[in-house]
Amino acid sequence: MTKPLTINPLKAKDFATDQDVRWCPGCGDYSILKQVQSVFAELGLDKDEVVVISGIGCSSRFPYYTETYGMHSIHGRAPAFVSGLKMANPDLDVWMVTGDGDGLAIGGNHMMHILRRNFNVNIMLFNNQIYGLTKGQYSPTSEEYKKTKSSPYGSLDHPINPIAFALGCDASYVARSMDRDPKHLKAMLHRSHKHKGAAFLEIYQNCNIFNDGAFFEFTDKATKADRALFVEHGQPLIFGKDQEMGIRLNGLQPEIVNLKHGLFTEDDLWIHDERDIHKANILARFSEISGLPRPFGVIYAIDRPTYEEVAFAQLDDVKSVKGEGNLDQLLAGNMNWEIK
Amino acid sequence: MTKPLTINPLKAKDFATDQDVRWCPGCGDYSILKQVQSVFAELGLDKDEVVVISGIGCSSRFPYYTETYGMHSIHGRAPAFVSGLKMANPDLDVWMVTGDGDGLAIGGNHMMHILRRNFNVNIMLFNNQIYGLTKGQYSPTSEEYKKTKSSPYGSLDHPINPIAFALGCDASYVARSMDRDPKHLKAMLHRSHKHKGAAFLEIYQNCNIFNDGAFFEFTDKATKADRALFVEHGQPLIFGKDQEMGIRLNGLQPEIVNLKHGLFTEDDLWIHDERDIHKANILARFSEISGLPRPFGVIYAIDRPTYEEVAFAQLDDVKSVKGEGNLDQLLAGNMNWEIK
Amino acid sequence: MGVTTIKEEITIKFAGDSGDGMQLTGTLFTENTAIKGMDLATFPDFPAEIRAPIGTLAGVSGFQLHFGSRIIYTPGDDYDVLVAMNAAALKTNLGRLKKGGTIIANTDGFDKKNLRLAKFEDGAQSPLEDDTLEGYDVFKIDITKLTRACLVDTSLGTKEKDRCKNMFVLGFLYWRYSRDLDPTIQYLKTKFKSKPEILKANIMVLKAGYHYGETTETFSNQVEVKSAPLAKGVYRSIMGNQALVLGLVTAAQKSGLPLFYGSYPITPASDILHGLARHKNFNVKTYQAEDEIAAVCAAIGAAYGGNLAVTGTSGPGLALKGEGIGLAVMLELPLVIVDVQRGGPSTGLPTKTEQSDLLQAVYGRNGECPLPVISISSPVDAFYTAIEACRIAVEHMVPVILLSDGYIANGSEPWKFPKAADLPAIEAKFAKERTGNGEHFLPYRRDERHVREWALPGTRGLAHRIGGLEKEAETGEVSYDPPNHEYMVKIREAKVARIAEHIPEQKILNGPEEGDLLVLGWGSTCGVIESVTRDLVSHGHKVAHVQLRYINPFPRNLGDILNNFKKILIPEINNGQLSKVIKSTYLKPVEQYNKIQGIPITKAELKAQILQVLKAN
Amino acid sequence: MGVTTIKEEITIKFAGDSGDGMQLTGTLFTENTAIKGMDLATFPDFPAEIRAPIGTLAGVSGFQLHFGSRIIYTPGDDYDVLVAMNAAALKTNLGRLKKGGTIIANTDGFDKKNLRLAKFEDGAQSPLEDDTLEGYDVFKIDITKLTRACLVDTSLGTKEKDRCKNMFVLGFLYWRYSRDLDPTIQYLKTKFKSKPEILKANIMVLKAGYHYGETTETFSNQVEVKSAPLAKGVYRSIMGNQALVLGLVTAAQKSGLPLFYGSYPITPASDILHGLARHKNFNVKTYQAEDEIAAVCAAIGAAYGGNLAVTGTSGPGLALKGEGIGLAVMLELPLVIVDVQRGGPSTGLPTKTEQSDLLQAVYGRNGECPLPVISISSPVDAFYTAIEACRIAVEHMVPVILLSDGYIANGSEPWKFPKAADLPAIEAKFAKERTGNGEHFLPYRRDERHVREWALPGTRGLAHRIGGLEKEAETGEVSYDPPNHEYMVKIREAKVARIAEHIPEQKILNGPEEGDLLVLGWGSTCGVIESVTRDLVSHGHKVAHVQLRYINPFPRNLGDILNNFKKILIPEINNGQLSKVIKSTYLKPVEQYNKIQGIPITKAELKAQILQVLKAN
Ligand SMILES: Cc1ncc(C[n+]2csc(CCOP(=O)(O)OP(=O)(O)O)c2C)c(N)n1
Ligand SMILES: Cc1ncc(C[n+]2csc(CCOP(=O)(O)OP(=O)(O)O)c2C)c(N)n1
Ligand code: SF4
Ligand code: SF4
Ligand SMILES: [Mg+2]
Ligand SMILES: [Mg+2]
Repeated sequence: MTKPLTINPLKAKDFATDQDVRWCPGCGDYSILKQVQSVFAELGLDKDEVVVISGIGCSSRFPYYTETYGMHSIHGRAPAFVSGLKMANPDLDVWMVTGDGDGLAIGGNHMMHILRRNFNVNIMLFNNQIYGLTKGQYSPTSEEYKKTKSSPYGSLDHPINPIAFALGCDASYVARSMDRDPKHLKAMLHRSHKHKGAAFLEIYQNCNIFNDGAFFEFTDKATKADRALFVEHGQPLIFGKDQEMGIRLNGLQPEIVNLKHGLFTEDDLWIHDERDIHKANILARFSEISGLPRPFGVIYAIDRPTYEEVAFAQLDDVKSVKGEGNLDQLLAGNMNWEIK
Repeated sequence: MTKPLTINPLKAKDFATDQDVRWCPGCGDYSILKQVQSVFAELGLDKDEVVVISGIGCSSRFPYYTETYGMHSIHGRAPAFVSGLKMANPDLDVWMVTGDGDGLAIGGNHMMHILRRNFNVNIMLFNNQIYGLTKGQYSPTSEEYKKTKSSPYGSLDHPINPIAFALGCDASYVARSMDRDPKHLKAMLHRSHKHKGAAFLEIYQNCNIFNDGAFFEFTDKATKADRALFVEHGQPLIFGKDQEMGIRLNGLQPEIVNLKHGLFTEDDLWIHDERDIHKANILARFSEISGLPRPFGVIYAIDRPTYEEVAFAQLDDVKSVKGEGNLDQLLAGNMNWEIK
Repeated sequence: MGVTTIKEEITIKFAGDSGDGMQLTGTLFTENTAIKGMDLATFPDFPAEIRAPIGTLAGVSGFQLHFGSRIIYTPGDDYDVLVAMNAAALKTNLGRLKKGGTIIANTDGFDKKNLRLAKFEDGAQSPLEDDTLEGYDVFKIDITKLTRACLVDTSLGTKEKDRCKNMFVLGFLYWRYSRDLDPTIQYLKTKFKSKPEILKANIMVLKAGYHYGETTETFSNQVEVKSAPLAKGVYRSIMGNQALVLGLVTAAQKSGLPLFYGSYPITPASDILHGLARHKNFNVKTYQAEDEIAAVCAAIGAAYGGNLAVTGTSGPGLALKGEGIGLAVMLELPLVIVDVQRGGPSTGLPTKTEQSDLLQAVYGRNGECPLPVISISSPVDAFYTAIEACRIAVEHMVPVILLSDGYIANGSEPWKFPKAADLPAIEAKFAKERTGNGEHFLPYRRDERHVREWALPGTRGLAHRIGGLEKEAETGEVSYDPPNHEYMVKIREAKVARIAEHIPEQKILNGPEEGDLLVLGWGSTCGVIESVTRDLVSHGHKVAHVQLRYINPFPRNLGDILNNFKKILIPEINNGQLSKVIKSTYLKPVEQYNKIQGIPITKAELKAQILQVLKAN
Repeated sequence: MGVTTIKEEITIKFAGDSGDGMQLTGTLFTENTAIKGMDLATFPDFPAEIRAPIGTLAGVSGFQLHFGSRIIYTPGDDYDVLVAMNAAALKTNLGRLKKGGTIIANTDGFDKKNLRLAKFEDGAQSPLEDDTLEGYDVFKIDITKLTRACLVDTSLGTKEKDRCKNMFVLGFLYWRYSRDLDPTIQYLKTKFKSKPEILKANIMVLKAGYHYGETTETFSNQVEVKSAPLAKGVYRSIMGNQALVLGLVTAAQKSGLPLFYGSYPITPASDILHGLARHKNFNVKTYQAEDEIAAVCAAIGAAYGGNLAVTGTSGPGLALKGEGIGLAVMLELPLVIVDVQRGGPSTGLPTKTEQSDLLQAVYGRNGECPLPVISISSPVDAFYTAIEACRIAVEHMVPVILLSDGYIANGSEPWKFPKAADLPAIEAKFAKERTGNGEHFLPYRRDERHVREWALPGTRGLAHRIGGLEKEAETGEVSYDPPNHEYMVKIREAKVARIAEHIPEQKILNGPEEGDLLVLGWGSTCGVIESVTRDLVSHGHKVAHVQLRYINPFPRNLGDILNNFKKILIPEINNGQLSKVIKSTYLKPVEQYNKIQGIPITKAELKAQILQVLKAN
């Protein structure tokens, strides 16, 4: 499909449908929706070339609210629909929306496989560490001993780390952002779109009804500077209200150092390298090392061929070697005989 | 259940059933079966306390050949059966058998979840990089561009790295061995058994019918010493025919160094530390860094509570706080009235 | 104090915004009603959204209560009284208010903003002001204002004050229906033990509402409903999902087996998981799996290990469990699969009720894969049928599908709950340990009911292998032998069929043994069928009601019963699924009445349908 | 050269160890037979194991060929000739050799070791030596020795020499049946183009076998089967799975849509994936998904994107796809789901055939979820029915289940293949792009067949959302409106029902228009029913044969046909699944003949059954 001329580029509001948005008032999903609509506009997307595909969950209502093509599919399987759609039409601009339950409980396997296969899609995993739509059960990303409707005495499951999981699945792109930092979120959505391949973006999202405040330490003015670390390729890992803290690697162990004390300077710090899988793996584990801030931004990004690219190249290859198929020849096969 | 006295410890052959073993002559599964039976004997296991649970595949025929309790379940779901069984009876000694298709294609999600939940089970993933039972299609671990029945022009999928995947799933124990090194395999099986929690053991297994020689570089006398690296906790990473090669970390990059040249000594080498997740993650990626040998042994092992342990503790806790449930009280509820 | 009118039955619908506390108001009024000895049935009506924006149509939350001095079978068709806390609540519910019915409206909920949110036309007048409500008995009360006024001297903020509004309504209705405030005051005291200010406020407003009724002469009279001819005994109120939870716990206790419940949350089954998770002191293990497939497989694993294993879900989840259930059929292990049906197909109408998984339950697996299917017919029945499902599973070593639906799950009824001691035991038949070198253990040897023994891993001398491949009779070894396969298919079928000998004969719930029309129902249509047929029988119609609990196998006398009636009418909240099974089993023509709207069949609808069928006689 | 006997039909079973090359021998003999203008049918019989140990019973591989000068409907019940390359092959197959039949045995395969592996009793004599084979015509030939002797002057190793054994058998049979060696020599020349030594050896041994027959006077005579009255034209031989592959490719070409095949390997469906994967130059995209759920969902994604989307599997896989298929029903997108049935339930008998997924296909999804189900009745029919499935899916915007089975999948027949140009086109109805601000696009607006348009992402002006929640008529927006739901359930049903107007009326394959007995079949029972009923009709019985291709909806005249017969007999390789559907649809009593052994019904069995039913008349 050739991209038609767009004379009047669309505005963010042009990407809003006429449907009432039915999330709870105050839900973090609103902000994400808004940023996505803005980014669609900023990217100058053609709404007829965009498809938003989701599973089931509060987050997965997303397609109903974006004025593009969209499919609200079934629970956990969005990656599979995306894969098939991309095989049918690799030119579409596909955005996938999923939740921590949809994408990591029932849908964990499809997530693994779409990541390793590297279809060219922008994946947004809304992580609110809870099942919202089913009214508040713990999810695979919920912290241990969480009291929820289904775990009145505390949950027992050790949570999955979405970033570590995605890296373990050989994702070509892994990033993290949050609902309450619109600027960062928009920047990350732009990057997702730019990435050719499966761009896995975890978005911390506040479910103010069933898990209010799960990420406040990273989003609240008071604590954000100390608890959130914004990584950028080629830049040292620095954080803190006055950018006074840094991270260095002591062997393989990340350590916080104070840049004010004069003992360490920026030169001692870990320089972020998106293409380094080992560094990415260590960053992924920051959440498990007490005291370390939580990394946001592009944790890992490399180029590798997309599945559809290779698949269509193979189709062309075979055609160029064997020639366009001839149906009569195919039906006849190699061995015939005649009855006269 | 109390473990009954075993007066005559069982021999390896006592763990063989009277069923004909139906793998192809020459299949690597035979060796694995033999080592498992020996290890069961060496561990002095009571066959009535052992349960072998598998999915579907050539490898998953395993339970029929071990004289213990066993379940040949359905494709990909063995981890779920294991989880339920462990919740019913945590004292059983459960061994799970799966294949690269069973455990990483259809069953990848259950694998993820049993690993993060850390049920106490010994998982053996027979990786032959092919679907054996269905007669030779590429699997999620098959190398790219592999020609198989279902990919006559070469497969397109980027393979999953089972070790990296397991680490990404927060497995508490990750190890690798091979069918053709009985001694090492036995040692690894002993370690699996010793580990409390989900012990993930990838076993390279030769499918001589559909993927013969996939691992010969690691198993053949001629190349094994140079291509296989046997890691041991607290020991430096050394390999080569004359143990002349070592691996050191240059920053985060593993490098091969020659110990003969006098430039490097053992002191410069990477000392294996099973408990270091960062090191484990780098070891997991050796297979993707050209020139590096393939690590075998325990890549990662830490202690964390098993799911069943915490679950039963919680049951006891609740009972100790609320007292054993009284059915009449439960039926009556909190609000009654009487019709006279 | 004016006259007191006596009524036989009344249906009230409490409707307001999700934040207006209508569920609590309804529940408290219900308890108050029950204590007075009336019979009743209730049904809540939640918005599909978690929290829809305040004041919108999507945000309306309702609670319907039907009570009376006679036996009550359903939460009622149309309402006698509608409490409408805002314009959206009125708009959504007016359609089912009876002609001449009473409306109690909170005028504050009908301001411009509320009208707009409720999608009244721009600039439209309030329906309280124009002629929309002509013919109804409308009581307009500015409940918000009155509540605030009553609390003017407290230190509560406006938000907190407004949260007491529902107590005003409740108090007002208590006066109207000649009720005692005490039980509610007691309840409030427990609930707000640690918040004395809130407690005081609630009680004040409750009383204010009561006095408002008493003093303002809004109503010229009070209404009283006498107690119903209920059996003597101690009662409680119970919802369907709750009763199911109690049934499962009871079955576990009565069988001496620990309960394992493996599930993945899904509306409207999730509350079973929530309920069971609270009962860990009954040795109940709940396991929230990563998906429905893992849930059923974990349950099979637990059954293999000797637990009373149950997995619960709704339609889409049952579809996913099909392959796993097939394995359970092959393994011949006890397992209960609960399906709380909802509107389908696909995601469908997740918060609405439907009976459309019957064919899936009976046929939805690969191969010849028969299993018992039984169904629940009311909230209280969920308790007994859950026990029965467990009994069949354990005593016949078979997976059992237990069908409930959204209407049963969330509806409630008074329940004369039994004594634990009066409930029969469930007998599991475990294979005994073997020492020495006797004959080989035969895991698939069967007793006269074709039932094999339950051989638990860990039992001395019974080591054996099971699996999904066809097995040799008796030994259970893998067998590709052609006649053996046929034998095993037939024996698995016979095992299920033979359960008919271990269940009661089908009873006729009411009506004659033979006659013009048999109304044959299953599941949540029970109440409406019973109510309508009783009415018709009392008017001399030769109509009877049979409600099926057992769908596979059917009770052994069902065929005879069907033969005794000229016509059979099968009302279902689906497109005719039981009809299909009845027709293929008994080759009898049946009339169908199918309503597929995600809501129950009303008495009026069913009555009209029955009369039409009778007339066509 | 002795006399030549003329026979009308012959069944040969080639049996040997997996390594003995019996599949190739059978295939070459089949081709040779076809070229001579005889009609034929074949069926291979693989071991369940990939490579069972040499010489064991589990390792026996067989190939059955039935050919004749009359029309051949099945691969034959019992064999006239059994080629047994070793003791295990004899043991496994002797039971189905006709009384007085011929055995060609390779004596070298009957040594002590082979006897032991074939589980003859310890120390037992060779069955070639004792009286086991009394009454049979036994030819004992030391094929191994003769082959080696023939190749003594070549440089081949013993292993390579022994691999030529099968050519000796083939040559021997060619003499016996008065055949030409040329086509086989041609074949060998292509196959071993790059291995001249092997080629030479094979030809030598082939000729040696032929000459052995000619010179040793083992047989007193040659046998000849004349050509059959087949329609004139050019033929090829084709297996069911292969024909299905060609049908799908043809449908793609005829609809102008790229083919997308999403699948997860499973016996006996995998060969469809393998076959399609070879046809990338026909723009065929094969996608090996991570499981069956991903396979069906990817196919739905591809359908959404405008491909002719197909997913294929066998029973357990179909169970897993249920939820996804439900979504496809809701989305109203074209999709073909192929189910190559195998023995169930659960993993069952994976390498054996069965027809036991019919009820799952018709009913195995949550909610009211109807879809067309059509079935294939022979290897060649797989081609045409696959096209028909695609036609219905695309022209009616609906997922279609296409039922095949293991017997069809692996069986083969001669096929007078059509010219591409003679096959009708399939018309997809795409929604057209819209520019400007006209009315809103209505994705669920329907035409007179109740079919919506296919609106592809990327089409200008059609942006819209679809999903699994119930949708509003026409607009497709989410709707919880009760009457709308009922309307949508009914319209989805009506859409499927209306397909009956777009399929042919049911034909009677043979027999009278009315009579004593209608034998009603579906799927792979076609051949045996046709063969037996023709026989009975020719003997004057008033028996007719109807074979259903369309199971949902049934052809519109089926009810009338059923009414024209006194009795209906439904033979099935299951426990009576079509019977259930027929009974619930037409309320007619039916007689069942059910064989559930993983193997086809034989002519003898069916004939006996029919005669019994007729007698009971
Ligand atoms: C097959 C199936 N199982 C279960 C459900 C019920 N269900 C709907 S959404 C959901 C989980 C939602 O959690 P998440 O993905 O985290 O999304 P959120 O609502 O938190 O945005 C579940 C269990 C379903 N719709 N389908
Ligand atoms: C639901 C289902 N889908 C597909 C299959 C077919 N199947 C059986 S084993 C297998 C894969 C086997 O590969 P792997 O797990 O690697 O085991 P291996 O045979 O190589 O040991 C497949 C696809 C099945 N039995 N069940
Ligand atoms: S339940 Fe939570 S996630 Fe769902 S809409 Fe409400 S606030 Fe958002
Ligand atoms: S196919 Fe491969 S994996 Fe399977 S038994 Fe044969 S050699 Fe082993
Ligand atoms: Mg969530
Ligand atoms: Mg494998």
